[in-house]
Amino acid sequence: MEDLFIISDAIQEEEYIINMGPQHPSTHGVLRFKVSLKGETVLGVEPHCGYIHRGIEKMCERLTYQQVIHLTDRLDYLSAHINNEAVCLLVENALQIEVPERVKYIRTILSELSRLASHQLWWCAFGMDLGALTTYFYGLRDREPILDIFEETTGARLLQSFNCPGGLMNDIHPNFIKRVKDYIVYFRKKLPEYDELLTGNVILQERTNDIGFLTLEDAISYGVTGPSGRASGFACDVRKHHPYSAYDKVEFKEILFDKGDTFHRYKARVEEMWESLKIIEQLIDNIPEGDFVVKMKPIIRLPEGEYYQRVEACRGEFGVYVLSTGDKYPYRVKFRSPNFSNLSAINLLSAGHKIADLVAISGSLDLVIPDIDR
Amino acid sequence: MNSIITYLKELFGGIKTLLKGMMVTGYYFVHPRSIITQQYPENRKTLQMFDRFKGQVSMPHDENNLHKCTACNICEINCPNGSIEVISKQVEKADGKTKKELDTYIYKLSMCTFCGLCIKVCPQDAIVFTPEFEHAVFNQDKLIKTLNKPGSSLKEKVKEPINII
Amino acid sequence: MNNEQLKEKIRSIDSNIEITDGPQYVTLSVSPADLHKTALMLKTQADLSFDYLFCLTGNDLTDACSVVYHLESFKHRHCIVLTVKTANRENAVLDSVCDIWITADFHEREVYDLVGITFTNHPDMRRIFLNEEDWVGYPLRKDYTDNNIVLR
Amino acid sequence: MTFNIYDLTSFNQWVDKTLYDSLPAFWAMIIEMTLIGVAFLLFYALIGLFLVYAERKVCAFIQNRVGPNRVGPYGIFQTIADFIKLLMKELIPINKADKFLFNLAPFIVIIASFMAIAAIPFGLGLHAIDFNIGVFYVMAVSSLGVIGVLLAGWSSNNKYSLIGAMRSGAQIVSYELSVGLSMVTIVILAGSMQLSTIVEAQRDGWFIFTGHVPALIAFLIFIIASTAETNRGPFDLAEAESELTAGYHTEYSGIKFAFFFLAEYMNMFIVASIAATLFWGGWMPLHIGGWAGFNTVMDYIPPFFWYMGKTMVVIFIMMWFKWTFPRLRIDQLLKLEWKYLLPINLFNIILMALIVLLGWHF
Repeated sequence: MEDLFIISDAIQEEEYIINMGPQHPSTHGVLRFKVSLKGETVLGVEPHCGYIHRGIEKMCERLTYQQVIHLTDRLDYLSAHINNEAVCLLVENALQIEVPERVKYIRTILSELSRLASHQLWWCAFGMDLGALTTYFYGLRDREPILDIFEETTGARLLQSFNCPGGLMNDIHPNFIKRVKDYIVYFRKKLPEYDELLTGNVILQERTNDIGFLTLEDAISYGVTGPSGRASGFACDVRKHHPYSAYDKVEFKEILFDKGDTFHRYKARVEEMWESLKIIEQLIDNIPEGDFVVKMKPIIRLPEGEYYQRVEACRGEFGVYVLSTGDKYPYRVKFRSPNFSNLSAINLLSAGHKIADLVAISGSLDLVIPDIDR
Repeated sequence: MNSIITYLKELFGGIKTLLKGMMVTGYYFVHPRSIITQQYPENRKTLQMFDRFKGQVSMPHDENNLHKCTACNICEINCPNGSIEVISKQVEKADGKTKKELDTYIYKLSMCTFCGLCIKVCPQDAIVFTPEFEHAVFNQDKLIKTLNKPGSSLKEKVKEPINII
Repeated sequence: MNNEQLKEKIRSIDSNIEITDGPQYVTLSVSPADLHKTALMLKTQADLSFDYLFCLTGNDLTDACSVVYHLESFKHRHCIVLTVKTANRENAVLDSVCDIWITADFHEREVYDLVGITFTNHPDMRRIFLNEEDWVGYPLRKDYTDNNIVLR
Repeated sequence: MTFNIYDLTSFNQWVDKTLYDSLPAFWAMIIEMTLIGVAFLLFYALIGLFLVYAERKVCAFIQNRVGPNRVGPYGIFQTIADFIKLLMKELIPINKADKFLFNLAPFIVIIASFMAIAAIPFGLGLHAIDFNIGVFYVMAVSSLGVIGVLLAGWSSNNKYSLIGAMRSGAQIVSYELSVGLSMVTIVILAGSMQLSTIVEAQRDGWFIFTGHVPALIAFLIFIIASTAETNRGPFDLAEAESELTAGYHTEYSGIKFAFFFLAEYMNMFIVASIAATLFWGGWMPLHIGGWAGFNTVMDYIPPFFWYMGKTMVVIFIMMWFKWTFPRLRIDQLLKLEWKYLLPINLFNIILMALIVLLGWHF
């Protein structure tokens, strides 16, 4: 407890306090770190969030369940499809609707494609945080075909809103399967390049190894999930432990490391890209025939009660809590965003390191600010 | 002696990893053909958007300037941000009955989040997404669009609107 | 442990806890006075060891406020829900659990910010999203009004 | 030697003689200085424009994209457009900044790089001043720039700038050592500090070939250390944009920023030309002992092109690794210098001295 809140004691007159953010290149959005420094060494970091707080939870209270979905896109925009899926699964589970197998498969494939795209974007941004600007363009180049796949099938590149309670908005495009297969072949060739360019690089190793340790106990207690938590050995993969959609039908490895430093958080994400490719490969050939949507009543009323649905978003566990009074609007919606919990560990991780390490650490947590502020 | 060996190992190992990275960037430097950048304004003529691309909501009219919208308001109700406003009028038909007909279909592009609910719920398939994406204008008022063309009217023999809400 | 075993186990430890079956998880309801004690029990009890607080939600129930804790055990992989209702709504006060699960630190600040429940023993009870100095009211309360709210 | 056809010495002497004959000595000197100054200023501006364009194009191709391609064919006028834009930009005054030092800093940076260019031999007879301590002079002058950087960081009253300036100071103090020592290695081999003599000494083979392994090591160290000295990636800690937004020049805008920008590229050009002069023979064409025919053909390429070609190759190498590697952290930067470069360098000097003493070099 004592070392947890050193920040309030640490910020004193003599220390050099700088604001990183809200407009700072390495915070990836409007997040502000109040950093107290001694020379180059970080004594404490106090995150100030809320710069992009839009009150999505309040807005949801005036929207029907179908309408809530498009707002979840705007939380973690890089795992928009997965967030949509969470709300849909919640509604379907609450009404006990069994969606067709086809829907489950397509949802899983699209989720994994989102995860790939998100991890690619993280990889490029992480390289850029460390000063290797070239990674950014390689990552974006490889992400482009995924966005094309999304655009062709869902009609949007980033905020797809492709899920609806009971299924999908539309069937997959006829080209979808071929494009995904081509992409897997393409990306399997490109992914080793990532390792050559950045992972193996001695400068990156020096920059990230033994920096920002997060122990298993801390990871659990802080609720650091996703690849960041799994790098510390926190087996928190919802896909594995509470499977949803078609995840119980596929074989994949939960990437676990026990060291929990910045390099292993990096490594966990790169390894997850391989696993995502594997999952897609297993599913893409076996999409069963069937409907893409179950006929639902136009007005969805959840039975009175509390509902919770967890999914594995790109940055960790995403949860939707709905308190329903039986009305067509939810009484209360709460989004458990992975980034919010991950952010809380930043002070623990970066205290005692250099400014450059703070940048690397916040990069390795892969924060998406709209998801923090909601 | 051991420390010297580790020192040299570290040194040469490090240099090797650096050279590996330089090989990757060097490869792309000499392979400019792998560039996938599209020259946007120049390729406008050949640029093909995907059919399903959600550019903007529009209302298809046939050659007789007829649309399919019955002004049932379902899209307006389903829109989460109030970007659709359907203004209807009562029209007296030849047989003396008054019937509700579409007067103006206002679509505020600036408020639209492209969730696709209006198109999904439309019982007549009167509105669709079209892949236009060049929405830049100098005046925000221009983003408030009227989707039905002037003088257009309802296509006959459409299904009866299903009253949902 | 499955839900039945969980219920039995908890009943054997503390018979005062009201246990109900939710749609997914076993739900425990405790009074504000017992909150911290029960939470500590759930974390430390070896068979339960709920060490991962994955969601903390504050609700405004119009007559009172409630906080819902979603818990999971890393070791045993079972989940449970702990709910607690404050005595009244105007002066909603609860004990902080951020000494048990550190993640509650941020989540409780969020609940304080948006729902207006004050947590005692919290080390840093400030608003987290909205402006500390000039924001009036708690937006997620049902009677919150703001001139800027755009109704559809 | 056939390349003497390109010798400009007699032309220079003729200009000198005519001026001194027709004018009083003082005015002749003033005119000569002005001529040379104008020539250098033009050269400086052209090189700056070219290097900015080259950098953008090279990094674009390395990053698998097209790069500037809108202004003019292949975007060749892009830097001119940028320059015009920078000229027209507002010079934003900073509250509570030390106005005098704030305005002085960009000039110090740019003057330091301008001074260094004087001693560089561009070709046979294309040499503003041929000091007998040329190597020493260039080293001394090029490290003056850090004063400007420190002043910029301190006077702009910005915390990021100050951190950046302090980093730059620490960096230059340590890397100056490596630059100097790797130059000393070559000075030992050449037996002179005069740049023209060093170039002449490479008539039968460039030092990187004749100097065995020590020359190669010295070259590598020189490239690394001089990259660090010019604050370029992966050693651009002073302006690390992901950490310090823009480091010491965060608060500068318009033409003052352009000065820093230009000085960075000119410093790169200067260190590249020194590397080319010391290790690759400067303007000296490629000669291989015994191949008389080949050597004659090489001699027909003017020395200035040889010099520029070599410099550009060195610059390309520097760009290549800037755009490949992540940035180092400040402690690793210092560790690299004191743990790796300096000991290797000292060892290398001894090796070189032995080789020269024993006459093992070619």
